[in-house]
Amino acid sequence: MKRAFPIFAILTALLLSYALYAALVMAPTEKTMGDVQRIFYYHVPSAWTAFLLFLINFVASVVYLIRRHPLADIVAAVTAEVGVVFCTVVLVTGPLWARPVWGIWWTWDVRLTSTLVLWLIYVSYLMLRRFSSSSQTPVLAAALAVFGALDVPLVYFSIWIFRTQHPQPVIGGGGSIDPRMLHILLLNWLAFLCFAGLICWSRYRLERLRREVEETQALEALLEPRRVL
Amino acid sequence: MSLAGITGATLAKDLRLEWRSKDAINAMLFFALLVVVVFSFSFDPNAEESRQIAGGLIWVAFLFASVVALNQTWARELRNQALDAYRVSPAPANALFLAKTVGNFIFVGVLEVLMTPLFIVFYKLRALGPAWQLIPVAILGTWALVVNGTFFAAMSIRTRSREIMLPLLLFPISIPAILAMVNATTAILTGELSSRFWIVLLATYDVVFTIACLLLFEMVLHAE
Amino acid sequence: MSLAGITGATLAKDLRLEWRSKDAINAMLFFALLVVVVFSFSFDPNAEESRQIAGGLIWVAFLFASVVALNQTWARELRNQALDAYRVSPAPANALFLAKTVGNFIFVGVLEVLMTPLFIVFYKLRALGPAWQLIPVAILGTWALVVNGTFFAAMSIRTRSREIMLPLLLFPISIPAILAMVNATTAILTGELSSRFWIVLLATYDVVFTIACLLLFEMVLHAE
Amino acid sequence: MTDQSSAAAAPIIIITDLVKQFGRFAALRGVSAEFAPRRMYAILGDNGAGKTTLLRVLAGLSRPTRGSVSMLGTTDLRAICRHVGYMAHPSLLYDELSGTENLRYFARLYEIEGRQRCASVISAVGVDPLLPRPIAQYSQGMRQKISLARAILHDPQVLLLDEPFSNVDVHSARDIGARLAQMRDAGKTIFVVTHQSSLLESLADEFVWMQAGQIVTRTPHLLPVEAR
Amino acid sequence: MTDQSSAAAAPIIIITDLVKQFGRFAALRGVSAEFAPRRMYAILGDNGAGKTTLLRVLAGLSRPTRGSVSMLGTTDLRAICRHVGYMAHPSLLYDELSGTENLRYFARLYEIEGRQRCASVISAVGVDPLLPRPIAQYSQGMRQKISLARAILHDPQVLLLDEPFSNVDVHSARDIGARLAQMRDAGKTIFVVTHQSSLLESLADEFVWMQAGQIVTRTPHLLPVEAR
Ligand code: HEM
Ligand SMILES: Nc1ncnc2c1ncn2[C@@H]1O[C@H](COP(=O)(O)OP(=O)(O)OP(=O)(O)O)[C@@H](O)[C@H]1O
Ligand SMILES: Nc1ncnc2c1ncn2[C@@H]1O[C@H](COP(=O)(O)OP(=O)(O)OP(=O)(O)O)[C@@H](O)[C@H]1O
Ligand SMILES: [Mg+2]
Ligand SMILES: [Mg+2]
Repeated sequence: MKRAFPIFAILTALLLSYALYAALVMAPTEKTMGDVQRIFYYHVPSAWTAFLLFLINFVASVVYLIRRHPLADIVAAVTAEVGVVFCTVVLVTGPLWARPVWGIWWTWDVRLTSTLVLWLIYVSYLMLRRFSSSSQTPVLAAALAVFGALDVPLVYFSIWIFRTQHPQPVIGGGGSIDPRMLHILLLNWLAFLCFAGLICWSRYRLERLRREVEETQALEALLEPRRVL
Repeated sequence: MSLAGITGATLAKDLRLEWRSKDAINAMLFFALLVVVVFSFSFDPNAEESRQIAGGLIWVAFLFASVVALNQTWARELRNQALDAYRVSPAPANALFLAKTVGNFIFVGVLEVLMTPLFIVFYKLRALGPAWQLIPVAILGTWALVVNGTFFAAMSIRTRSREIMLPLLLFPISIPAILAMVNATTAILTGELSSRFWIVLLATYDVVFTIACLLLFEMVLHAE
Repeated sequence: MSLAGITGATLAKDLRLEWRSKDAINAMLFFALLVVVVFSFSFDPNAEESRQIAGGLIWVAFLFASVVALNQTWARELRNQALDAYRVSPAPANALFLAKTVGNFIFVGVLEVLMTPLFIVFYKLRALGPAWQLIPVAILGTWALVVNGTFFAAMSIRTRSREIMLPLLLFPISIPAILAMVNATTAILTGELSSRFWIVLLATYDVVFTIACLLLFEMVLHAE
Repeated sequence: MTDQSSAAAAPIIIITDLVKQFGRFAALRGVSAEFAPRRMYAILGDNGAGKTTLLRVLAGLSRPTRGSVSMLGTTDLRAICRHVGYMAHPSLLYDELSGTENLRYFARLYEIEGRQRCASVISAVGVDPLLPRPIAQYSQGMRQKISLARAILHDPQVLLLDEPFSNVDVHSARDIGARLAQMRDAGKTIFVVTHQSSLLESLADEFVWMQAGQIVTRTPHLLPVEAR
Repeated sequence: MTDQSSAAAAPIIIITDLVKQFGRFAALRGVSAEFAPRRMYAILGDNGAGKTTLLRVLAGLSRPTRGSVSMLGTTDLRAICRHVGYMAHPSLLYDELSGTENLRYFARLYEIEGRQRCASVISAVGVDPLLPRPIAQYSQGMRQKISLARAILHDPQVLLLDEPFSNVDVHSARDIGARLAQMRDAGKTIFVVTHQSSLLESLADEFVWMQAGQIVTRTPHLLPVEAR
């Protein structure tokens, strides 16, 4: 187990560099947009990864509310943090792409707005964790996570009737895509997933360690004689 | 029965406290009045333009005003730690939640009833769509604001700097509701589009979140 | 010297209460972002009309921030009746007033600095008039908001009968300031008119009301 | 003291290895104790000994970090909160309501029939139930008494009182002490945290001494100050 | 008790026919008294007798309806507030600051040099000045002690203490009593409102009994409870 982590880390690094090479060199250049389009290989996998992490966060929160297992809380905290990071990547790469392609940084359409709302919800989730002064922070956070998850479909509905400028989903949607692009996209996604998994893993270990240290310190505090105040 | 009884008692207590101190309604009223004035100075509305933006205006004013009111009503429970007296009693947590929600609904409702005529006069509003639909929109929209507001206010009293925490938690979750109420109002005022979709969305939002709040409130109340 | 020293001490205490942690600035940044986003959802930033009222919008956002800030600063003094400790001390009443005003000014000012770029981006604002003039307008306008706000908030906590009429009586006093700041902002943004007049008005208002507040605050503080 | 051999009775409260930590600071450090029903316990100890923390855990307001509390045969303290009365340092009352209005509200929370009972409880603690002032304008001692009235309003089986005698005048303190003894004789179990132990000298059945988050001794009689 | 014949000294406080009404209710109903300097007065009386109201008037926090107070030779109480220390029922402190931070702030209000003095005053009342917690997390008794520390921080001539012993443990109460006696011996005039009169039995110079808004007797010795 101890050795698994560095091995996984090296594999991820290799995968990421290969994916980068694939995205920048191997992938065919898009006809209308040109090289700018290559940001696509970062934009889309980040979005998918973020969604996946938020999904895990929701499941872990529900598990925590039912079982009160501290590990579920750690998983929820970690996935929210990393998910926010990936979501931020989407929100940064999107406008970077939009500027040359659409001529504007931002517009209020379905995909953009919903991503922004999602980001806002999970940032507020992290804020709550940071600012809570209660010893029951996990409960509060889990409740908020459930609210956030309930909100997401409603956000989609509510912005449904906006006009959209953003491309339709590649998979399942009507859009068609060069199979080579699709392969490289999936490769990048795999690399991103590994990367996200890696960060989550180390964050998870760190968080568990932190809590263990806290517990030992608390135990020590129990044992050492208390200063009389 | 017990739930209704205790909700009633708590609501009556809240209304009496507010009647005696008038903190919440005072703060709300002051703020909302200023908002009307700010906007009426910031542009010279002709009927067409104001119809376009009045929906947003009204609801932003009410949203901010309810944040102020919500903070006040919970601050009252924290003074002398009166909330602890509720927590040690066998009264169901949801009774407190419902009472607070209904109480704030009444406060914000009173504010709306007072402010709407002002808005109409200042902005020369006349609905081109079916004006009666504004009533369900107002009721559903206000409920959406206060139901989540009450829940998150209860959550934010367990945090440091709780006054600023309430908007931080409330706004992201409320975005679909805000969109729905603003768009519904604009649709009715301009009469160009149907407000059906938005009203249904708002109703769904209300139902979903009222249920979620009722299910989770007990946990939040007793999380210390 | 004593006045400055005690103002400084009180201000430092308030800031410490507010900023116990570095997270506070993150919270404020997020708050600013949320407010701007809520506005964008309520007023379509692409619409010509919204651009027209951006001056008003910005000031409503700042107003909201100051209401939150003001409520918080005085509530703190009332808890445990800490204000009485100030009242029995030889510290001058005006030091308290100045500290509170400056504290709120800083709080609202930070929010303004955070929010303005966001507004500019979201609403694609580009001043057609001399943009630098926005800075004195912002400073003078914010000062007008907080100096009055601090005074009236203090008054409403010190008077026994927090009458419902209080906001109605108080708020005509704030109208000239709001008129001036909104009009100055709009004048600068549209570049159609000169903002000179409004800036001078705002400056006069600030001077007059700061002096009036300083003269009257001692009475308000020691009224019982 | 009561003559019943209540030591033989099954304990009404069993505390097992209770630990309450606030961050790295342990306010309760492994408290284990059993308390028999129908007795009055005086809980004594220096400031910061952990008395309030213990009471809050017993009242179900604060979740212990470790350890468990079983009361009236269950560890689910929410389930039996109807039978527990709790009085704290702060008044737990609404400043803008009068004493009677406050109690009426709390009576409805416990679903008991209000008017008669509220008036009699307020008179019992020595305040005029007809006083129309909001309690923000009561004197500190009067507020304290109303706070006590709130705790005993629903005639609970277990009474947790945090310094009921502080700020209360000598006569009233004696009356309240006598009244608590009466309640004990009527079958209640009463915990009184206090620094005025002499008031309970002849009333309490057992004195529980706390120090630095632990129960250090339990004596049937009050020790002189020097011996503590 | 001090042996100086301080009765002969010019009074430091002269109260003339003081009336304080809240609406139709008179909390003080014509109090007239003179108090000599360098003495410790214990003010006793039932709940609601008007003790706190009297102290608030003396501290200049509350304006009398009628009558006047002259202290240290002036009737302008604002002018001499530097020489008066006041401790109330509520703590008058900021919950979010630690004890030391609170005192540092108040030291600056009195324009006295902070650090050293604050630490020594906090130690003097029996709290650890290095405690980093905000006082919201102190125990009630610790908070009470910090509140007392705030009142004596600027070494005032006249000290008005409203129930300094409530919620304070027995040992600390004795220490505080002894400390107050020391201060009296150092030339301060001290008023202590309390319900634990036995703590001051051998310390106070005079016992002032209030009842229903009036001073009814002043005795040099404590009367037994029954005789009151
Ligand atoms: C401006 C901010 C932008 C944001 C917040 C954003 C957000 C997103 C998100 C969340 C997804 C994943 C959605 C899904 O798979 O259902 C996505 C996918 C995608 N985005 Fe963007 N985007 C932005 C700008 C752009 C621009 C300017 C383009 C190019 C014209 C673009 C092209 C795409 C494409 C092609 C996909 C893949 C579609 C799919 O397979 O679903 N995006 N974007
Ligand atoms: N919320 C909290 N956070 C951190 N520490 C706390 C908290 N509550 C209490 N403590 C600490 O726990 C210790 C015990 O506090 P507690 O209130 O139980 O004392 P106590 O025995 O009731 O004292 P007193 O007689 O003064 O009321 C104190 O040192 C206090 O500072
Ligand atoms: N602000 C007020 N408004 C109306 N009545 C008041 C106010 N403050 C005090 N009173 C009344 O004045 C009377 C005296 O109050 P005071 O607080 O002086 O009593 P006290 O002697 O300090 O009592 P305790 O020992 O309980 O503290 C009480 O009956 C109280 O209800
Ligand atoms: Mg205690
Ligand atoms: Mg008193």
